[in-house]
Amino acid sequence: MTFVPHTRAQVDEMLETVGVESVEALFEAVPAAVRFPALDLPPALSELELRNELNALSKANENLDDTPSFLGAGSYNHFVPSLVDAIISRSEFYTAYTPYQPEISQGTLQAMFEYQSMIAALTGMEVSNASMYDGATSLAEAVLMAWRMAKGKRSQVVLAGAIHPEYVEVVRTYIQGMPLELVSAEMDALTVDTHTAAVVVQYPDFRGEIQDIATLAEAAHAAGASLIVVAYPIALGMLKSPGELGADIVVGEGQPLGNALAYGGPYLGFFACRKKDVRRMAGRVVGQTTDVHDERGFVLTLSTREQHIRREKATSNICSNEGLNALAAAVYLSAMGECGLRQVAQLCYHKAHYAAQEVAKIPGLSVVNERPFFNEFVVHSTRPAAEMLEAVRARSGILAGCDMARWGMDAHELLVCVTEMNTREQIDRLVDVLGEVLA
Amino acid sequence: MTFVPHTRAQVDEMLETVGVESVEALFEAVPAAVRFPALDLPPALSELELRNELNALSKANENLDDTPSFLGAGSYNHFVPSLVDAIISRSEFYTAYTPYQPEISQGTLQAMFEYQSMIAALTGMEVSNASMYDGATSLAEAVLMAWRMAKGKRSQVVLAGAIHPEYVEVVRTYIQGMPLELVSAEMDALTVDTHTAAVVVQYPDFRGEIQDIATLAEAAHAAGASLIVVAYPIALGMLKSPGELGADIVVGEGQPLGNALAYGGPYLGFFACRKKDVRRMAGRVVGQTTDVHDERGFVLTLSTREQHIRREKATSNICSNEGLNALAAAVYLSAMGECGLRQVAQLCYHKAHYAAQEVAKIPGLSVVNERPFFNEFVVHSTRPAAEMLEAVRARSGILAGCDMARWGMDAHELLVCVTEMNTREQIDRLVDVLGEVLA
Amino acid sequence: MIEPLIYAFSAPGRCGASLPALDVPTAETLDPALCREEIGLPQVSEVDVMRHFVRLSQMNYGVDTGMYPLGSCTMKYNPKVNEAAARLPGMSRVHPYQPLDTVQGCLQVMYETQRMLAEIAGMAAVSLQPSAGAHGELSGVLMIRAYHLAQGDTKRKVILIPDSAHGTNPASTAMAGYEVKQVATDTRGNVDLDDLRRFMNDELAGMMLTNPNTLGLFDEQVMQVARLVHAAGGLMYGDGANMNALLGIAKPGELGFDVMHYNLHKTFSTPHGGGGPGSGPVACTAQLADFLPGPLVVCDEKVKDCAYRFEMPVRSIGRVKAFYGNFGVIVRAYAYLRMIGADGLREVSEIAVLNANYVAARLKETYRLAFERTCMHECVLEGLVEGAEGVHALDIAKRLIDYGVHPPTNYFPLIVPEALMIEPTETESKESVDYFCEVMLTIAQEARENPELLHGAPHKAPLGRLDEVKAARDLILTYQDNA
Amino acid sequence: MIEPLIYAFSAPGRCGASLPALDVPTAETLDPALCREEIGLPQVSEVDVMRHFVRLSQMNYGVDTGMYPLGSCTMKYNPKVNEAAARLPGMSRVHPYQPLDTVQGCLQVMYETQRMLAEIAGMAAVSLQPSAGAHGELSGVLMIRAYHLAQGDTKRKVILIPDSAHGTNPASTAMAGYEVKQVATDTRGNVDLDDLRRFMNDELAGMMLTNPNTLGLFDEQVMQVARLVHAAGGLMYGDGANMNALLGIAKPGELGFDVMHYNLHKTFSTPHGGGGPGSGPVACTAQLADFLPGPLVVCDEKVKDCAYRFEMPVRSIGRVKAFYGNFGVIVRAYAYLRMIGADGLREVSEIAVLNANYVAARLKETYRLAFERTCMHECVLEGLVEGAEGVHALDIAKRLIDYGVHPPTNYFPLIVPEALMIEPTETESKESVDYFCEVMLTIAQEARENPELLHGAPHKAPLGRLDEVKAARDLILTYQDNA
Ligand SMILES: Cc1ncc(COP(=O)(O)O)c(C=O)c1O
Ligand SMILES: Cc1ncc(COP(=O)(O)O)c(C=O)c1O
Repeated sequence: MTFVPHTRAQVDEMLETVGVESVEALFEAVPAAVRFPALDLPPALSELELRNELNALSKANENLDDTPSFLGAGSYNHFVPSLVDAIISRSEFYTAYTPYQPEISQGTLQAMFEYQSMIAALTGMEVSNASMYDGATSLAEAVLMAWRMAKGKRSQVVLAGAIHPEYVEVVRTYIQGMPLELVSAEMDALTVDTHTAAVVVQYPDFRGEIQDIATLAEAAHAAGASLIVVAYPIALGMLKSPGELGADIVVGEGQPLGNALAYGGPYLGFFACRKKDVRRMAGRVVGQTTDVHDERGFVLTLSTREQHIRREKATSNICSNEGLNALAAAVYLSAMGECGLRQVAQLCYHKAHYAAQEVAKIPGLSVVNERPFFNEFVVHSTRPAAEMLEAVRARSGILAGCDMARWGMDAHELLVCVTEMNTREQIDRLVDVLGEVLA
Repeated sequence: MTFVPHTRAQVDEMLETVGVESVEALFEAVPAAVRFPALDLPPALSELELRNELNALSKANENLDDTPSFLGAGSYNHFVPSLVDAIISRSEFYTAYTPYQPEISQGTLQAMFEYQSMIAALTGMEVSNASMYDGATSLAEAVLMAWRMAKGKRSQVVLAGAIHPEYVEVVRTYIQGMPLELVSAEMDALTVDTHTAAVVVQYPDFRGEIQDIATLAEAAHAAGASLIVVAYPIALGMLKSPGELGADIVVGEGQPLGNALAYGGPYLGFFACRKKDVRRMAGRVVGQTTDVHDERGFVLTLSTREQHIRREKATSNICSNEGLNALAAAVYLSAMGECGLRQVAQLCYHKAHYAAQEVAKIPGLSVVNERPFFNEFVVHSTRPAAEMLEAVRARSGILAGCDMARWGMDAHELLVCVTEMNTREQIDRLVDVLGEVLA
Repeated sequence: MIEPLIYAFSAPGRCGASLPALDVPTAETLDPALCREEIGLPQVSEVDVMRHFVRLSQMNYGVDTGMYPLGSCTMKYNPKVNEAAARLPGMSRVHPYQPLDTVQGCLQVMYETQRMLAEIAGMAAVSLQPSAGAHGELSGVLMIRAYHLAQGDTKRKVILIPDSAHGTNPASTAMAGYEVKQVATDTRGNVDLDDLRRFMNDELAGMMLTNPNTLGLFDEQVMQVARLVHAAGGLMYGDGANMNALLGIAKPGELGFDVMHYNLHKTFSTPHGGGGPGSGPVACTAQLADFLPGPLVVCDEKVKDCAYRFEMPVRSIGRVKAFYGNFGVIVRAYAYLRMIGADGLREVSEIAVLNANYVAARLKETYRLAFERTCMHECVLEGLVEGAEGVHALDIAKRLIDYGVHPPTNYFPLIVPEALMIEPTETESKESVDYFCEVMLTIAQEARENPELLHGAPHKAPLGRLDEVKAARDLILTYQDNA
Repeated sequence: MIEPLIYAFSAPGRCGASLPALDVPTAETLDPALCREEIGLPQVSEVDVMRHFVRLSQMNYGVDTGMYPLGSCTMKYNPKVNEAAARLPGMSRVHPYQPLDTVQGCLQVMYETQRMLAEIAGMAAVSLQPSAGAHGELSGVLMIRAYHLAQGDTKRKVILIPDSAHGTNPASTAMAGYEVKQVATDTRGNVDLDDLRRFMNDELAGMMLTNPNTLGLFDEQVMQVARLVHAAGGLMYGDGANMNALLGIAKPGELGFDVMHYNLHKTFSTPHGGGGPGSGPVACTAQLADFLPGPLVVCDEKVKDCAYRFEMPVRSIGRVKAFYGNFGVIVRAYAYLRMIGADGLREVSEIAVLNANYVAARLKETYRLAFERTCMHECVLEGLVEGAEGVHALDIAKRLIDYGVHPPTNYFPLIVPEALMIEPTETESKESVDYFCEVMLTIAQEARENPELLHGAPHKAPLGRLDEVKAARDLILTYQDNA
């Protein structure tokens, strides 16, 4: 099925209007030697056959509706109210392009304006863009923005404490052509000086710990550097906002806000900063205005920062962003609202602490976090984590957490994440099975 | 979760406006002795908990995405293009009421007009209503209509040949308070006379056979009776239309046209007749008209037949019908169209005949149909059907067909249905397993 | 813009769907004498089908568009989780003739829904067979008939119905072979007991009553009515269309009803689908349980892996539909009931009733209330404005459209002149109800100052008022009729 | 009607979602010094959230509403089966860090998509990492950089870009640390070879080329361009935004490109989502494969139950995003590719090109074609009408809205005055394209007879033209800014 609606007769009529003999004749500009190559592709399927195929592929995976999971580390299994999908499935939203024609794109534009408003509130910042590709690229763009804010004169970016290793990798990829270097440092052994363009900290950090952002902000600002906070948006339902603590740029992964796990994407990077810096920000921004009848409306604004106007001098190359994911986040934040988000955060916090407390009782296991944590914590085990995870799974089907060795860290450590999706029954079962495995 | 948006403060304000002290005070008309009874119901669930519960219930069933099935007998596993659900999930369609306000219901009304048009074409009749509850109630309403057409002067309804037993039961239920009697007769031993209000025939019949409708129509008409045909709409993609063959009323189950199996409902009864009889027809009808600006539009029409106007003299009590199912049928027929429906019918026909031919080769099994069939056929087995079905399922998971004993018929007979959803692989496997079971 | 008919997008040979190639040897083809030529269906591409119906949908108004205070229809919010529930493969891809041990999940949903509905009704048993309210009524009246016949009582030919009743009540009664007699309404909006007493004789089979009735009023003498009817040997049928007022407020069984139906597509939040599908379960007392339409789901926990099965009540009136009931609708109602719970149900009715009384309180100085009493979940106004005599309820209804609100029910109940029957439901917020009231007040002013604005309304809908007389005269009922 | 902001539906304490009660003992509460006070989110009921966004959606235009000939964006139909595919639980409810043997279905989808995209490109390897076209560009340019560095070649600082290029091309180049040099376009719309030759030196890292280019023209000398660039030691980057013209028509690898990106959200029918998510896989020759961003999916059929796994290319530029790629988008593209097949792909491009040429043929007497040549999948007109000098491309674009058609891209490419870039795509029927052409002709006439109609357009949209200058001046970027 090609979804081509043309009948043979229509094609002929059209060729006549165009004034060519055949469809092939339209391609004479293509060098004959390479024209019409054979394509070695699987045979075309009807929709019915395709659906059977897709069902089989889907069943070849385990999914978290059926499998209890304590996996986190940047992708979070949170509750998504059914109405989110009902809204993002609306044709008018998902089959539209970027809202270049504001008169017939007010739906997208207003939703983005509301998204920006809610992200600003959540992060405690003044402005937000309309989304980046994901949390990691959002951080990379934040680093580049901080460098621009330092007028390109500072060449160091300090990565403070435990930051998601894949985020660090992405930043490294992004800056490889730039006169910038990354310096990783423990929280208590930071050097921030006149070479420092930015200090980056994760909140809570990669090991789940709530770091002292305010002190870091002071240190950064004292040296004239910017503080970039990579935040977990659900935790912001409980924790002081990075804005309040002195952050200059707040980025993070927006997936936990109403987006599917979807094996790692599409997600969305959120990106917030101060209004005074907005002209250095990357990405699209929606602003409020009026139409010719003086009715309130919305448009894309500040596009003089962007690639289609500024080209090689743009603040970023980004064009398509993650609009529909940002819409999902806007719907999620609207539906959860003040009370709902707070409640999710509370559920995560208490369940995780219950789990940590019970896990810590098992001989051979200990929770190694030294600072307060939110809903992720690191478990040290006398047996290698990989072995233990496998044993737990074999016994119970439970995915007990992430093996730190995946990122080249301690092979006896395990990152465990608990959310509102984990029932007490699941936690208790996990604890039982861990006990058995270590006995 | 009650979906009540009121805050406590708002309730208080409203009570004040109403002029009562408390919400309870609004219910003083209810006899105090029975007011505010305790309800013994399971505790309220959050959406998250509910979804877990529903997933578990869903998994407690086998579903035909996973299980090969040759079940038919009035509910058919046909392909439903994905766009059907995309359309019937549109809020504006599924959250609307019956289109009493045509100015803001043109979507539903025009779709129903198109549904009527396509059902009329498919059945070969002049008019169609906007749906009845299901195929069986549609037949019951057809019988009552035929009785009205005979001005209540004929008291017999002849059921010719094999008709779905549950349809017969429903007709019996409907007419129990009416001066009407049902007479079942073999196709070759019918008595149609001046007592006969209507002859009913199924097409193809319950055993899958294509009966000679034209001859029956002649016999019925010669005696002044009406011919009611209960048709399988997919078969009408191939077979002569009942209208062409002389039917006066054509009814049937519309589920095969783009509707989910859904464990037996909601389905839709289609109902078509001649234009001259339309004032005796049951159910809603949409008609074309114009608005005050002379624009073409649609309204519910002929409502003087209906309960809300005619009350006890109405042609039926039906009010809510199966609007969204009829919409699904309209979308299905639009998407399949002339070529698609024809192709579905061909696939059903050829696959069923291949299956019948292969099954008939197995010693101990025979296909007992004596007339041409479409996509359902009856297999006689030397072993009891129930035993055989169970054995096939135990070996292969395949649901091989319906045991005729379910309806009190021959316990050695099996009704097998093959559709475009059954692959050759499934058919071959069925044949292999049947062979093994009978060996 | 007017949307063309689907046929306008048709071209010969085009197809909007793709099917697999035939993977078996072709059989001998069917006798051409049995085969048809053209079907006459349109031939449209998938994108054009999609766009056509998307554009059509945009000409519709639904609960998800805005307030829909259509009296007697309980247009409450349809939770989205219910839609997801009904689409789970184990709910939607299940054939009704699968072996019982492969459908225990379906049967459990049905069984528990039966139980919850019985509890809310204060009755003994429930059948989920009927497809809508009217279908439930027919079932219930046939049960009354079967009961009397089972008692050997063949004289009872009359069913009483108040003059305020919905049209389906008399229509269902007539379909069951009964004679309908109409009972008057008294000045408080209750059944007129004096009038009722005239019919208390051995021809009385029963009475159908909607309570709260279609005036939105709880019949204050309902228990007396029931006693009278019972004393005469009749049975009480409850039209449960208005159950949204009574959840956890009163059990119909305790009010004296013997049999009743629910409308899952009103009270229990399943969407109306632009006219259906609905579901109209019947509930009844133990005395009538054997007559219920069947099959019902029963549970025997001793049977391992297959505790749930079907059973036909011993003296059942029979099936009223093929298969078991509108299962997909039942799943949604089940999901709703599980979310609401007992306390929640009472809150639902309380707030539904509060909203209606609030509307009445805010509007009663401007529009005449049909009855000056505390109403239940809906209030009935006379759609007339003092000083604007040429303006009718219909004009007010149509003018509401211009303000983005769906009109209330009008011209029903028949006994109220120019009735406007307003049912906000509990899912409308105070803000939403306030907006509605303000619009109604604005319209009253417009009616006085600029009645043409109302006569010409709606002005902002996809179409202006439609000519129903022309439709009935021209009888263009299909595309083919246009030719 | 203007839709209020979501905050307008807020009331203190209201919540639109329900969550389970805490089922574990509460932990010691967190130090209050770490906890926030108010968040500042709205507090809205579920029904109001639903209605708000439904009403907002109705103010939007999408492919499912009507024709969307937005040049360079390939707004083709988004098949509904793709949407269903991405929502299967095994596709959507899968965590990126699950053990590999629990995600073999996901990996197979990725692996086969890599293979199919490599075949269509005529290249050796594909990475699915990038999230959009621009992201693919950055990846590809970084690969070019890594390649040169790996050769020990540190002098190459320049990337050439034609003056017709999309803005992301220079922006991506700059982000990779390269200097951008612009190459002129010749009178046939091809790269100006003479101009190009000026840059053939050892500072040249490579050239980015879109082919067909943004004028909708196939560069007739593309192989010559590639030879020149290669001879100077540079590499050829292909911006695959316009691949809808080349499927089964020519393989970029055979035209001389070394590395390119696809836009799955253009060519392979995945929806644009009102601005994303997209997916921008990079394909490259064997020479560059080791530099691809990773991880990639590889297959070793010998490993039972876990044939698919990830592998990082040995000299990878690194990850360009966390996790693996926009998997949900990739699933949709996979579904599309499996439905279309090889012959189908060629038909897609053939008809896409036919549609564009047909538009050009029908409009060229009225609007000037930027280049009088057979175009590919889009044609570029000058949005000027003889005899209506005050009318601009923008006016024409806005007037199209009144006829229910989405405007083409305008003011791009920058080298065409008043450009209108029209890309019908292959899923628009002849009827649909005819309607568009007729509207364009009508508008030309209106431009002459009644230019005010165009200056004032749109007249039938939810809003009239918006004041962009005011937006940039006021900078109201959040609800909070309104206060
Ligand atoms: C009071 C009353 N009774 C009965 C019915 C009939 O219900 P249904 O449409 O489900 O058949 C209605 C429906 O509007 C009603 O309002
Ligand atoms: C020619 C061209 N190149 C690159 C891009 C950028 O693609 P994306 O928006 O996916 O980043 C576009 C998008 O419009 C384009 O048209």
